[in-house]
Amino acid sequence: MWRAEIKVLLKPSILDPQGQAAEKALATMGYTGVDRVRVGKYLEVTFNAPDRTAAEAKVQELCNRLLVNTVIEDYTYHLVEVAP
Amino acid sequence: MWRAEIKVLLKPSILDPQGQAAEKALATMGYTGVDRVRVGKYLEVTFNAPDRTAAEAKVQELCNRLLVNTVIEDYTYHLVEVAP
Amino acid sequence: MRPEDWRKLGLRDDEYDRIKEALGREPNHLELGMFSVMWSEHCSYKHSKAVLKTFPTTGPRVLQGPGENAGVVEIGDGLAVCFKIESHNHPSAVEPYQGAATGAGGIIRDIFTMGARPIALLNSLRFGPLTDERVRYLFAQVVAGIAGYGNRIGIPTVGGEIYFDPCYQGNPLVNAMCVGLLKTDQLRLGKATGIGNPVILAGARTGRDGMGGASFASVELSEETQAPDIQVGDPFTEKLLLEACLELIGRGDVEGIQDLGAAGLTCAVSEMASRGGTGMEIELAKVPCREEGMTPYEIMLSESQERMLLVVAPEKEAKVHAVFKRWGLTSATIGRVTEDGMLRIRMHGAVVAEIPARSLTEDAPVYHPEAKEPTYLKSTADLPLAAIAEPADYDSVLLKLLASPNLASKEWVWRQFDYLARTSTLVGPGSDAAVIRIRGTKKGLALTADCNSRYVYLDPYEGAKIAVAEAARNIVCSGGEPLAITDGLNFGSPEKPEIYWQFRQAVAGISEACRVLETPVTGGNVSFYNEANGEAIYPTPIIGMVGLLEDATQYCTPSFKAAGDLVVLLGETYDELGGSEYLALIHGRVQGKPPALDLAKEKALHRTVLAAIRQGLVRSAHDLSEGGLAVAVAECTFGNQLGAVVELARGDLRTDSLLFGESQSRVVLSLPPEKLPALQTLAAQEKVPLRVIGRTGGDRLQIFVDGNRSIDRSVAELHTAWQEGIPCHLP
Amino acid sequence: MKFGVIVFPGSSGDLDLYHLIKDVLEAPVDYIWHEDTSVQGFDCLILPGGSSYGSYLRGGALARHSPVMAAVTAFAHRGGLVLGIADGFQVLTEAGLLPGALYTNAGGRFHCHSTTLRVENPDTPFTRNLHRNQLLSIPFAHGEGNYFVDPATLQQLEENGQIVFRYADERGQPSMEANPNGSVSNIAGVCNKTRNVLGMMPQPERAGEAVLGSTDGLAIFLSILKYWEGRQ
Ligand SMILES: Nc1ncnc2c1ncn2[C@@H]1O[C@H](COP(=O)(O)OP(=O)(O)O)[C@@H](O)[C@H]1O
Ligand SMILES: [Mg+2]
Repeated sequence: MWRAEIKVLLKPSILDPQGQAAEKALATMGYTGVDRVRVGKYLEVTFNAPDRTAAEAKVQELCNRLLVNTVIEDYTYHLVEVAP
Repeated sequence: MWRAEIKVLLKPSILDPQGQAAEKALATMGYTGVDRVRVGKYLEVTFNAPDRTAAEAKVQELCNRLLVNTVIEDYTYHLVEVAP
Repeated sequence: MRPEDWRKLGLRDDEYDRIKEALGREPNHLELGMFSVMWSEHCSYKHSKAVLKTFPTTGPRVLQGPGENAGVVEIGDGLAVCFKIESHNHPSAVEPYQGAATGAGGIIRDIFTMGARPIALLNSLRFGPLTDERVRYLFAQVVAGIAGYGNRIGIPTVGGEIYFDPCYQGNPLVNAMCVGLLKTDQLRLGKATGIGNPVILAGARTGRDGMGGASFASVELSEETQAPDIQVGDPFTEKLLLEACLELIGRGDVEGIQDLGAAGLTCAVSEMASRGGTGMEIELAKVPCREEGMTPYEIMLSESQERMLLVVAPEKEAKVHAVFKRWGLTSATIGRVTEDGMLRIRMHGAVVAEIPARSLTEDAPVYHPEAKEPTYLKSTADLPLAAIAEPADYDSVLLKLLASPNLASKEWVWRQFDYLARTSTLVGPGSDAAVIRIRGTKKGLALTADCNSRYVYLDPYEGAKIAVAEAARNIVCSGGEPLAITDGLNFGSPEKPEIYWQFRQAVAGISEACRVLETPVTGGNVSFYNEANGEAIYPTPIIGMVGLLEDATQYCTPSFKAAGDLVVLLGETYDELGGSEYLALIHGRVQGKPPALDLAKEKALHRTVLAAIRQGLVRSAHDLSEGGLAVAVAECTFGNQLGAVVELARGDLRTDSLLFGESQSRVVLSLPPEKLPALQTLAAQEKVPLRVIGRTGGDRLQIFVDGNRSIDRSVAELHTAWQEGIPCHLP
Repeated sequence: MKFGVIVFPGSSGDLDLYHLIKDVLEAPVDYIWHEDTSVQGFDCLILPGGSSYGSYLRGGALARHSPVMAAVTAFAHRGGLVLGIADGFQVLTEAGLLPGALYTNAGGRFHCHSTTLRVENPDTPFTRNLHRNQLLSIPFAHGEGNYFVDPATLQQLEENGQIVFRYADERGQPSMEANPNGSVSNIAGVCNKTRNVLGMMPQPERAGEAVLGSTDGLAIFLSILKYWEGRQ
């Protein structure tokens, strides 16, 4: 079994409304020195695959087909082998 | 400057409706072998701090006060020093 | 069992003795748990039951009064309205987004359980002052939670109310109301009937969440209060459950049905069995669980959301499962209806609990706590008006009142709600009452929720009366005929005699108002223990009211519509500043008696206003409430940015009473001059005082008192103050 | 002609569309279940507003993989009329039947209000009863209506006349102030290159009867009917 830990963020060129809202909130709470907040998604997917190469291929397929909208989002992932 | 990369997930005992719905969707798409999907938040916060210890303290404070709802969510983070 | 075992679960020593008596033996751990949740205040109403019996609950239209999941009143055309209000205060104090969301989810289930399609949501919210950071967080999250659930499930949130007061700082109130529509022949009840009938559990899987939520609702909040695992709302699953259940009920496939809320499966099985005079055999191994290894105790007490319990005829069983499957939901037959009145709970065949169903419900303890008039009333009762200086500048008082978050526009809130879903909203939030049409008929419903808890604090009996009268006035000003109410009674600990006195007085006040206004109580909710660190909230009996428009297009709104119309005040103004927003905001006093209310006069006012609206005499109607005449007229100018010139005669009143006093049974109307005689005839018949006080027109609001210009501001400036009253506190 | 309203799990605008088409337009209409694999017999498919799959993960992301979507896609490729409203628009972009993507409103919050739309292209099956620069009052209610396309695609959309509606102020000028969600170039609705697939965030079925305050939304459905008549 594999666990993919997937981090998804809006592409840098796209304005991040949730990040902006958090920045504003932090400012009203009196936090100075916070430069930027970006808000994205974190996904953990546990799945079967015979080996790492197959697992890599599978994560990418899942991300591109469902989990991530690559028109607006970028993702990175990290694969961990886990006990079934 | 520091960048905190924060992964937030619902606590394990708490219902994750988004993860469940994604699991179901993957099943209808014909993906067998996907055991579990968990949907959480990923945050990147860039901020000022004099040193790593201060940076650690600050991330935790930001998370506990605003960014994470510790009543239902757990978080882990990773700190990177970045050029200002 | 040791005393600490039951005490830990919130049971008293004498209650434990009662349990032994009911069982004829010592309970085991699971049985004790079941008793503890069912005998919690939240489920058993043990401190309120006796008093609630005094409500007027019958009327020609009432199909279902209190006692079921929601009340039902007939509206003709073979249709009925089903509605109820419910609190979710403590969960919202701990996790505001999910607390509010699951509050909405819970009340929606109560409505479709009855066979009704939910068509509207309302809410009633109380927070501490917005100047506090934690309050701002609670407020924003509660609003987001209501939106997150209501918007996603596709039910419009059409109204509500919000107040801010320090008494709610540590214990906010989140009450949600849902209104549904059903054909009278599709009314379903939460009864287990038909010996041998299968019992089906459907919807979400059962997890470990919300264990002990009912007990958590039944204690005061303090630093040490242990919150149960938070439930996360899943509006998507609820939407599927709603459609599946309505499909089954519509086809006549359901004998009895009940949602799972507080106390989860324990509550559903015991209530259904005891209402049906039956028992149930349940096999817990058949319950679809979210996690492995759940114990019988966890399964029976879990408060996982979005679940339903159904009793169906054996020949329908397979079909019922097929429908749930088609909607993508799990369902399982978990037991049968039996005739011996016992709940027999098994795990893999072995009996793990065996309790007479009634002992958990009807035979729960009933208490008649001591009541004592609160001492604070001695110091608040007197309001020496002479000591209150009249302000020099009425303009700035009006601006301050309009900007007070209690009176200011709530648009920041309701803009986040999808109030247009179902394409039936004729009047959305921001008016006196919401009006929705009923497709396929000419009819419409007017809906509102109201309570001025400061009045109730200063005089629980009169204050509660006023809450009912104000709700009815809002319905009437919108063109509806008041039909019935649901009540959300939020109080402190009933074990304190002064609180219990407030409670009894409030119930008596509501009862009197409902009798005179002919709006029976069809159901409601009691939430006690609303205290933080020993301090109780103001007694807050929220009145949710439903009114009927035979012709939905004959609705009315507060905004002035045309320049040159007459502005008319119905009702009498007195020197009544007690409990007013003016007194609290400008003079820092929560003091005096609330304004007097004569219910017969109120009723006469309603008849007059309704007749005027139905005869098409008036172009706008707005009731006077917090902020009095000046604020009400200002609000009338906002909708179309149409000003007015108002001329008042002071008589022997104080100017501040005249402008900002909150005397009851008053309404401001606007109408074309030629309609005045007809209106005067109506008012004269009902002996309702009528004064022409001004004319609409221009872009300023000018109010003259005895010829002196007391208020003179542009509508735009007043409107901005009112619009910004809430957003200016938020990031 | 016959309308088909797709019912995804969690849809809620389906009920409103069905009512409008059947009771107000008095045109033939039926629901299409998300598990159906054929859309035969239908001439215009509507993907309704609401929250399919609870809008979980991303609006439209999960519904896009419903079994019926293969048939919808084939139907669109054959030139069939497909209208996606709000959540339905999201499904169409997720499915690649329309360019771009929709994400969180610029303010970060859900909003429900009335908007003014300016007709940018009257030369589509959905807008032929309208004229260029005509203003429509149509409400919106969504949290993820912020439309994004990259600059190159935006230029193509302009050139191909694929921008069908823009948010405008009362004077008819598209502007950021009038734009409720921050969408790029104030876009409220786009069609595909062949103009037989339209997606829009504001909900025309909510402006279909005088008692609801506006009938401006009807024009879109009447355009479809007229277009169909012309084809016969
Ligand atoms: N929490 C809320 N949700 C939805 N609408 C609200 C809420 N609070 C206030 N409103 C709307 O704002 C309007 C004014 O509310 P309120 O000042 O309580 O009116 P009134 O004094 O006439 O009862 C009402 O239409 C009400 O429905
Ligand atoms: Mg009112």
